[in-house]
Amino acid sequence: MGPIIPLFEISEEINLLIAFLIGLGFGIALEQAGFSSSRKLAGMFYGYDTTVLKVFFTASIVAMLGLVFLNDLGMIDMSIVYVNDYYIASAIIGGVIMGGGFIIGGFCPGTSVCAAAIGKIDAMYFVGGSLIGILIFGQTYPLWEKLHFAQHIGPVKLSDTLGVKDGLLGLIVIIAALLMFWIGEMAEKRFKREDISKEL
Amino acid sequence: MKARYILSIVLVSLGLIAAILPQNQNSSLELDAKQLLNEIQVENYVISIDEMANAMINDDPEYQLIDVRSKEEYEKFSLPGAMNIPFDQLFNEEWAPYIDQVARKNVFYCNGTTLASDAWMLTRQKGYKNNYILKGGLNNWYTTIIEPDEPTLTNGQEAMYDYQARLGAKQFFTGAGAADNSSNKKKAKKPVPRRKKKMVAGGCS
Amino acid sequence: MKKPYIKLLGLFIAILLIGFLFTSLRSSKKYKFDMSAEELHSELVASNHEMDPNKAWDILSNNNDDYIFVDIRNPREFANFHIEGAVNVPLQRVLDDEFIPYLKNEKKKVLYSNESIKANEIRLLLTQYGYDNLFVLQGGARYWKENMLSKDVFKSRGEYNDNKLKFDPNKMKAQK
Amino acid sequence: MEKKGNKYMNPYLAGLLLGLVLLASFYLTGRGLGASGAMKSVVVSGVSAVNKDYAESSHYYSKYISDDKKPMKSWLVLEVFGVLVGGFISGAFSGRLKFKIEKSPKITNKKRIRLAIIGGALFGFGSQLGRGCTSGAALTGMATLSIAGYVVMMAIFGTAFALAYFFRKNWI
Repeated sequence: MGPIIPLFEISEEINLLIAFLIGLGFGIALEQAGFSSSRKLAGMFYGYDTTVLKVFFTASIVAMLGLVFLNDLGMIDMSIVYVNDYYIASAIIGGVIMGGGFIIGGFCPGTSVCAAAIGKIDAMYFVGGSLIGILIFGQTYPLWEKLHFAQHIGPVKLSDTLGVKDGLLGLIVIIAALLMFWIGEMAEKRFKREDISKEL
Repeated sequence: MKARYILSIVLVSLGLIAAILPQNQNSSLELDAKQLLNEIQVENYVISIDEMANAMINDDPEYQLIDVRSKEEYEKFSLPGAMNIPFDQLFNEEWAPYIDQVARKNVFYCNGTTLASDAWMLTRQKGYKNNYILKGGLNNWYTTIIEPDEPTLTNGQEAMYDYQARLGAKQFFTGAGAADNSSNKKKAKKPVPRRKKKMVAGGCS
Repeated sequence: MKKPYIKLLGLFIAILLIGFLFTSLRSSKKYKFDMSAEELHSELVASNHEMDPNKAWDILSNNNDDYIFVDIRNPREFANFHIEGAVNVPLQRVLDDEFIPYLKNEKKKVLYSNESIKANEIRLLLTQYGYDNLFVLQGGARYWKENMLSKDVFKSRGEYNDNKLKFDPNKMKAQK
Repeated sequence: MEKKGNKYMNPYLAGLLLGLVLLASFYLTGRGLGASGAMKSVVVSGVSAVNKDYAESSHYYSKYISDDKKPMKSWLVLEVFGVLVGGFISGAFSGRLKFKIEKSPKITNKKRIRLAIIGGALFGFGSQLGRGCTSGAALTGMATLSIAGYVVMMAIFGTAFALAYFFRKNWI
């Protein structure tokens, strides 16, 4: 039964090796998807390229379905799997700030590392900027400490809050995502930018 | 064919299957009926009186006797060094550090076998390890240690050694050196950190 | 123009069929407990499912049809000796489908093994697994053979009392 | 088209691949992916290298420093190192290794870099406040159906959409 490493108390070195291998897969998937291009990422918000939407939602749906099936087959103990801790204020405010960073900088941390790896100079500066941002947060932490821990809800799952099964919520998310894919593909036709698409 | 169509079909059908699946919670620690039945068959959870007596005489820190009878019975008579966890309080939070741990062998006992075996079944099914049963309980302990049957010649050498050991144990438990019953209730060994199932630390922060 | 839709529909139906087939095959292989350990614990505290050998003797001599004796020892032991009218359900196979008719019925099942410990554990296991009306013959086959069937008329059957302390702890100290 | 070497994978296929990587991460380690956490480790170890006493007295840095664990020898750092290598390998195979600055022709390189730093700083700051970035909070959180994941995802994309008009010159 999984998750394997915490349950079988596998040594730290193997854990780090697995981390590297998973990172390798992550990097390859991001790069192949075209997430190493900031204009492709930004295209999401202007409608000429909705790759971000497609990749992002397909990935989370695949993983979500995978978890549901693994759980049903008795292959994973979901009570151990990490569920993000929910602090209302910091999640929303942090998300808004990140959204601003996304549209201004054109990357998010994962994609910037991936883009920097293939020589995108703007991505390297973005990584540097992220480090500065984290440093600023660290230096001014006393100002945010209260906000950081305000309105704690805990690691709550949406399915528990709504009182539906994980699988049923999954189906709802899938249908919503498919609708978005459809809209996305229509938008790609509507806001076509041949000049940009050719360059990418 | 467009990739989106294939993807939509595959995802919707898998989503439908996922939606009708019953929601069950797996637990990596708790045993199911088949696993528990296997444990019962293997039967390596029983500790013989001789083994236990030997451990008690040597004050082996690996063993912790746990009396699962009621408090009154425990106070009337108990084995030296035993702590009392009355069966009806088995799952009280205060005892969790004692029965859910990986450092020592806990040996459940009662007068006969029923309560101890109940306690073992329940704790084992919850995935707790290192719990054992004293074979035959106090009654067996008495007939083995205090009133041992003298082996006849046909029983062989082994039985004779056992008998000698039992006589020694009897001396230990009843002889002049044995402490008074009231004072030999040694304090239970300190609980050790229990093996707790905790969520993986993750996320980005 | 029509063909791709037929293909997609075929794919849809195929995945659904395989999925349902798979889920229905898998569900028969689970050995999940009906009752949690805590629930079983409170049931054990509240009720007693021990069967005194003397009561069992009465049941047998009265040919009481409400009860059925279940021997959970292995077939060889069963062949050597068993209580009259008992059925043999070997311990390692109690969860098998073929024995469900013996264990899941309205009758009161009295389980016994050589001693009481195994029978008690199997009773707990089956109770938690969703079976009911299960009892444990105290003392098991050994006590039965030695005490209940004893030809020695001078040896009184007496009461089975393994759950009480059989010795006097105060006397033990007096031996000092 | 494939021969040109710079075409990307079908986004749905790439999503499937990414999803399988994420699932493998859950199955093997019980946690999802992340990126900003590794950057934080870099910052924390940098700060503690410069001034150890200060780092240990700070409420924020001290959470990630202790004698038995080094911030740089953490799961996320190794994972992000993997991303770096994986991105490079993938880029090399697809013939996309090239130093360049990507931007709209309407702005200068200098401006693009300035914006990248500002955007990075905002993202870095936000990821610390929001406990994770797009991968750690949104993607992973959505896969486990956690509320936090959906909230962060909607906040990020909602804000980006809302602000998109004001920054259109940078991209199109």
